[in-house]
Amino acid sequence: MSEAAVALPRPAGARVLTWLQNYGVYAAIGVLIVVNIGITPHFLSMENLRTQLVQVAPIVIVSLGMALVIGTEGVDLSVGSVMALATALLPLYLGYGVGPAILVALLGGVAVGLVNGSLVAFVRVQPIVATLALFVGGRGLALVLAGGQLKDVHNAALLDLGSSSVVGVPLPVVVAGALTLLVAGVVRRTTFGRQLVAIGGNRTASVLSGLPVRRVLLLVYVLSGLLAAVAGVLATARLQASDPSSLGLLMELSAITAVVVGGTPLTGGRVRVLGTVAGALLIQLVRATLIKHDLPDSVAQMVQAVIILAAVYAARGGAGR
Amino acid sequence: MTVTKPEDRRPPHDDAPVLEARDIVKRFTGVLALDHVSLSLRPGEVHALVGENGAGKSTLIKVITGVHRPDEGSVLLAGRPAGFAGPLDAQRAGVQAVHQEIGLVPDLSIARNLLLGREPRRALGLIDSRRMHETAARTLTSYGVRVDVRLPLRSLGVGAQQMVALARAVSVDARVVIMDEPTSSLEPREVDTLFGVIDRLRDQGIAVLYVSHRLDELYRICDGVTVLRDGRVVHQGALADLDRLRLVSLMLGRDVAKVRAEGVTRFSGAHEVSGEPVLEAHGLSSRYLLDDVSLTVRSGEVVGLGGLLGAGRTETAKAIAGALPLDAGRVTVAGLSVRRGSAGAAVRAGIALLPEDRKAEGIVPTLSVRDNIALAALPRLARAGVVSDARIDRIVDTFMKRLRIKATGPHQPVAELSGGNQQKVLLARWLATEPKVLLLDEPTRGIDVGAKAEVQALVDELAETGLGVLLISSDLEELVEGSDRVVVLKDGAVVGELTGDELTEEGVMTTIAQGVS
Amino acid sequence: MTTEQAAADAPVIHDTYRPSGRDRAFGLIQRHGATAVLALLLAVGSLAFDRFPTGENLGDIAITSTFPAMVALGMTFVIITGGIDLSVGSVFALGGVLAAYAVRWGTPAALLVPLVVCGTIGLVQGLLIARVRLAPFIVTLAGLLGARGLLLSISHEGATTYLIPHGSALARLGQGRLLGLGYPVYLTLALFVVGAVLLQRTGFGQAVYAIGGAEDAAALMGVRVTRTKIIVYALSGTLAGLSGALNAARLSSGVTILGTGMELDVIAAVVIGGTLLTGGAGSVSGTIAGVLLLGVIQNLINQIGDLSSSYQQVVSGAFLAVVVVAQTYLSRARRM
Amino acid sequence: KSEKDQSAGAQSGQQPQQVVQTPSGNAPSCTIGRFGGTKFDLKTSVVGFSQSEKEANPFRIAETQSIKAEAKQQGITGLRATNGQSQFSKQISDVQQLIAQGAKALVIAPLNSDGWEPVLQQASAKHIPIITVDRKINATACKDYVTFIGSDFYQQGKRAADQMIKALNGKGKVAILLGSSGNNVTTDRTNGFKDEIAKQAPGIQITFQQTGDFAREKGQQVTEQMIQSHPDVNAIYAENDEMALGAVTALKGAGKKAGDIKIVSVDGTRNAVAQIVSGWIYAVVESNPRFGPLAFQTLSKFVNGEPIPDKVIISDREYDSSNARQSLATAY
Ligand SMILES: Nc1ncnc2c1ncn2[C@@H]1O[C@H](COP(=O)(O)OP(=O)(O)OP(=O)(O)O)[C@@H](O)[C@H]1O
Ligand SMILES: Nc1ncnc2c1ncn2[C@@H]1O[C@H](COP(=O)(O)OP(=O)(O)OP(=O)(O)O)[C@@H](O)[C@H]1O
Ligand SMILES: [Mg+2]
Ligand SMILES: [Mg+2]
Repeated sequence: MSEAAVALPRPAGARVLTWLQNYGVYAAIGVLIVVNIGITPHFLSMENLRTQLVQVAPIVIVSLGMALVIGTEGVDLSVGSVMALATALLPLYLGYGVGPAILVALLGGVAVGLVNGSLVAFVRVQPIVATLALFVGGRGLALVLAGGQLKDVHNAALLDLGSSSVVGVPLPVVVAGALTLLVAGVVRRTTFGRQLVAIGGNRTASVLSGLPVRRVLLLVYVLSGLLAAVAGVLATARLQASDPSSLGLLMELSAITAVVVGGTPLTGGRVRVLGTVAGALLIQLVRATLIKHDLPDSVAQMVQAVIILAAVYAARGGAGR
Repeated sequence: MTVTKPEDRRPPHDDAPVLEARDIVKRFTGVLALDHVSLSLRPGEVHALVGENGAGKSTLIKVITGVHRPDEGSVLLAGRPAGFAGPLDAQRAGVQAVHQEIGLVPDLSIARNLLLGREPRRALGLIDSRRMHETAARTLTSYGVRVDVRLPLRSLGVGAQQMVALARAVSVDARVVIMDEPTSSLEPREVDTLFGVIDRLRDQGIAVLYVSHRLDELYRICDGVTVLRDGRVVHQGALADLDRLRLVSLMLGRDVAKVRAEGVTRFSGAHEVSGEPVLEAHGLSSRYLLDDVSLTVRSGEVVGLGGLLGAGRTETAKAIAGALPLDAGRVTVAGLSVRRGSAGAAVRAGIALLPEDRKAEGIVPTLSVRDNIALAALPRLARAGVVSDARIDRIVDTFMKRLRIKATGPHQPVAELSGGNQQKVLLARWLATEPKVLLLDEPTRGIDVGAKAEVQALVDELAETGLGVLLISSDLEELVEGSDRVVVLKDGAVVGELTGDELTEEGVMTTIAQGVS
Repeated sequence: MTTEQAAADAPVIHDTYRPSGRDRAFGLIQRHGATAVLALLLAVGSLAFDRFPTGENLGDIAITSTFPAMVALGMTFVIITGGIDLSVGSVFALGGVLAAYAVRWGTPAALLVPLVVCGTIGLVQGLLIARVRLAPFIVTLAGLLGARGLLLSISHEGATTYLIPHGSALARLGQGRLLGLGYPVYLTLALFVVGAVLLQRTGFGQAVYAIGGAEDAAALMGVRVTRTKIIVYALSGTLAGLSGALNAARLSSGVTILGTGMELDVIAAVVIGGTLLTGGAGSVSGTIAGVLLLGVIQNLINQIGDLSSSYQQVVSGAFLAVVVVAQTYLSRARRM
Repeated sequence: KSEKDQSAGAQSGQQPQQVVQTPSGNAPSCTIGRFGGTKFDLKTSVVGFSQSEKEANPFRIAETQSIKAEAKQQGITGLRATNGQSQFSKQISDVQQLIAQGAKALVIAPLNSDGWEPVLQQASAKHIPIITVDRKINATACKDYVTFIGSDFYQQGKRAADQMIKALNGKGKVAILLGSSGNNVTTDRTNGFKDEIAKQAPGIQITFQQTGDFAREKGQQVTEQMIQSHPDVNAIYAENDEMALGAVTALKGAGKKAGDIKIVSVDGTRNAVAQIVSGWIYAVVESNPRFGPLAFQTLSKFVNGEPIPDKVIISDREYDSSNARQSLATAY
């Protein structure tokens, strides 16, 4: 053995390939945007950009939490129900003001996260079934709280959350952006972030290395619940109504897809925050394209299937689940 | 057990080669793992394949058995291009391999692992599980492994798993058997068993390709040798023509004089023992596994843990590190007692465990070398939960240099490193936590002679700085030379303790043989 | 094998580990945790509701559970290989619509067409997963969308429901009864027996376990990883299609709105049955218990009677949590 | 028939009862004898009610409430209610379970019109009368089941089209927010609307139709996309009120003014009627969910041996700017 840490150069071709594998989702978005500019009327407009970003904001926020969970080799099916719970809680406490109402809604998300996290971390139930319980029960609870009713929201301050802008950028988008940066920072720069990917990569090794495995797992599910609740609050403000029966339906599938298309393997051990955002954007663009072109549901579903496959094929990084 | 002595070994058959690798080139992204490597095996020949960690030995084996496709070159079986599409193809053609990282399925039962793909059948081609268990039990007993074969493989220690893998490879009609570091976690006695098997294979005209970092083993059984360095063949010929020093110098690419000057084991001998017990374990007990084990390690002392496979050494280490649920027992570090059953508490108290099963319990395959090294030390490298990249880089750089970790850089995924280098990464992970006690479970397992010496020197050096070291090694020489004192375990209980003059290889063996728990 | 004698006189270093009676009992519960919970639930149900343990009610539970059970059988194989199949709900619905569509060409066609089409969907998914090495979750999510799209286009965006004529052989197959149980129940039982034999007693089954336990190691041991995976997904698609077709026969029509969310129920049933989502461990008998558990929970909630639909959801969520926790604890009763 | 009369009649009660449309199906001819059963006392029997979807939208809430309230009023103590939670398989097994629990009569709000074979077989073997409410079952009345009480969804679509024609003066571009795919209601409301438009107003083009899944959020999102890609759309036909309200939110968000884009929807929930008052929605065709009284009335008659018709089509009201304000209090 001659020198230490021998640095071997990587050939350029390999680098392009790696880039494509890691960033295929960006390429897919690019292609979709170019195609849309070509075929969709009024695609290149501020209003359109605004619409897409505003619609994607809740998906992004939920996906961020989901990415963390998936990083630990888990999954959180309850996110849609958490959104429902948050939206159901809001009007109940609006009487005390917007602040307290939002706080309660977010606490609802935290509570769900605590239950999920405890089941996964302490009881060691498999995440998919642990979170399935609240996937089923959470929405029921939301409906019970709301008395089964959709309620219109008239609180101006709350509605502002959905409609006001900061220097021209809609508030939900600002929130989603800020949370993205925050989560990216957490993953990259904090002990917690490093530990969560290690746990996803090899739980036994993490235990033996003295990581606070259970605490980290608990926190991860709490964060996922919290972020889903944030998304629920924003969605409520935008809908101008609290609709626990349908808010966040199928959100878990969208979020998981966004995360996986963004390059985070379901086998855990890695989290790609920006990729996740890109994955969410891709989903949104696909949906928007299909709606704008008024394709019948049958065709739309099949096209969506093909595009998802094409996107992961381009981003073919993980052979894992 | 009789082991063939070199003198009564028959000369290699001079028939045509049964297996030949010609001009093999294999590249991985950024690494030229094999650079025009050729090798041929004759029937009845036991051929050694040696080289330092990352030299390309495992890669060559994987190319030969069809796991990897070579970028250039070809593999010939009995003179005809083999072109194995995969391991199954190779096995069909009679090329069996025992891979370095065991390569069995932990959750499958022992019997199923052993007989996967050739289970005894009944009518309709259905598997006859009764016969399967019988066959498995019989086969394994003949390798000295007597266990309930219906248990999952996971319940065996690494050594026993290694024996299962061996038995699996050998119990098929094979023309070539390839063994990648089969003895790295075997006891002297199992090694003897294995060598008996290899002798049989030789008598039957089966060719064996044998990879090991334990040089004395090579001299005991191998006829020919191929030395790899950085993916190139640097020497090929009869092993008898090479002396040990020359072999080492070829592997390391350093001249003989330098190697001689440095010696083969690097242990310096006795240490300055301060007398302050840094680690005390009292009455560790766990059903079936440990029975009232107590031991003390003083600051600056290296305590060896001796015993046969399954004696409970790994369990003892894990119990101390809080990773094994205990029925009774207490562990203190520097006088402070450590919360039982919590690995986190143990790490915070200054206990570091280098686990035996590197793949399952050590590396985090999705992370880079850097992140793997920093993992356990993160809390120390962070302020208010935010890590400092600069501090991590500094530590990682230090240890990559100090342990000579061979990687394209700190950001290479650790899964791409050779086995030995992964081991060094793990060692670095623990050293970065600045532990008070180091529990090393087979620390030199799969490590090349050069690195082994470095690790041994490091153990010495660490002990000198006041660290307490608990050393578990199946390599008796290493155990005896490296330790100030050896505690001998048998069936999960302490049966003896050897110090000073009693501390010899024979002494350890006798204690094991006579010990009653 | 001659090498065996070579080492016959080797020293014995491992003592045979003989499990005690208590350990064996624990082991049994561990492997059949879901069954234990099921038995408990049945007992509680029988004590609490006198309308619960009637033959008619239990027969209803059996026939209701039959169709998800058939789908869960395929899912069990998939999950043991460490994969997942989200497409089953859509494929189930598609199978039904295809059967009702194809019944115009006779009963054999009505069974064959869904089997072939759904099997092909599974096969294609398997190819994408095993050969192209795309993530199963994504591939089968695309399958979920694709199969639903196909169903909608066959049924004119869901506007047309194809009917299976009264008294046709297909309808009789779906609706006939023997000893109070529908024919499909017997078929499902037979399929489970075949499935269990396949999994425990054939090389294919061993390959399924080995792949889920450690794919790389399995490949090194000579298991045909690609082929096995493809078969497993094709099997799952075929079973979902068959289940859909039989269900359509029972309902006498190719109902288009079936199967949404079924994948989660089925996955839950399999996992509750003790199959690890990470692969490598699981059993077909556990899956039956898992499916029945979900069926019984549903039935018990209805027995309670006047619960609002929102409360029903809360209760079934809570039930699920309790069952899962109980099953997890039981499974860990024996520590190694 | 005249709308005025109906609305006037309906306003008399706080909760407008369903009004039977006349003529409604054939003359009453189905008796319990013809059905094969025998008379029994409803009050002391177990009566099963199977709801199809969660009581999480105004229609279902009102429907279930009305059934339960009426049962109480009539002194029927043995009412057992189940909910299919939008899963058809579950609804089938719910009803089978009701039968197993000894239900003597069944009121079913089917999730789907087809696929009731196993239930019908089991029920007819025991001569259990079934009344379906709000959606039909495709089977033979007075044989497989007794009768159907509900609206004519096709007719609702047609009436929505009539309103749309009025709103657009027979010319314009219309977008449809469809209900869930594969749903009978969606199909009927779409076909009724399209047929009527094609027949009465060739000047109206349907340029866009996407599913909004009967949900407000989806209606909002689809409308947001639509107003950018199809800025020339003048009107929206929403197949339920929730989607219409989502569309209103979307239009407000896009800076449109009330009345810029005409919206016609079906259901008649209070929120939607209120939006007529504020000018955002042009008209709403009612789909009255209060089935309780009519259902139990019919059932009582039937079990007492009186003849009943093979279907009871109720006449739905319509709300537009002329009556919205007055009707607000009575909308559900
Ligand atoms: N899958 C892979 N991807 C990238 N590089 C790899 C891969 N497998 C091996 N390598 C690289 O190829 C080189 C040879 O590795 P190999 O495992 O053959 O070494 P070895 O001689 O068996 O070492 P050891 O004695 O430590 O087992 C190393 O530099 C290793 O990092
Ligand atoms: N209850 C038990 N069930 C199954 N196996 C048992 C049990 N108790 C002890 N064993 C045996 O003991 C062994 C566990 O010890 P292990 O081999 O890890 O010890 P060790 O002394 O560290 O040996 P080495 O590290 O050399 O492998 C297993 O191989 C297993 O066969
Ligand atoms: Mg190697
Ligand atoms: Mg050990």
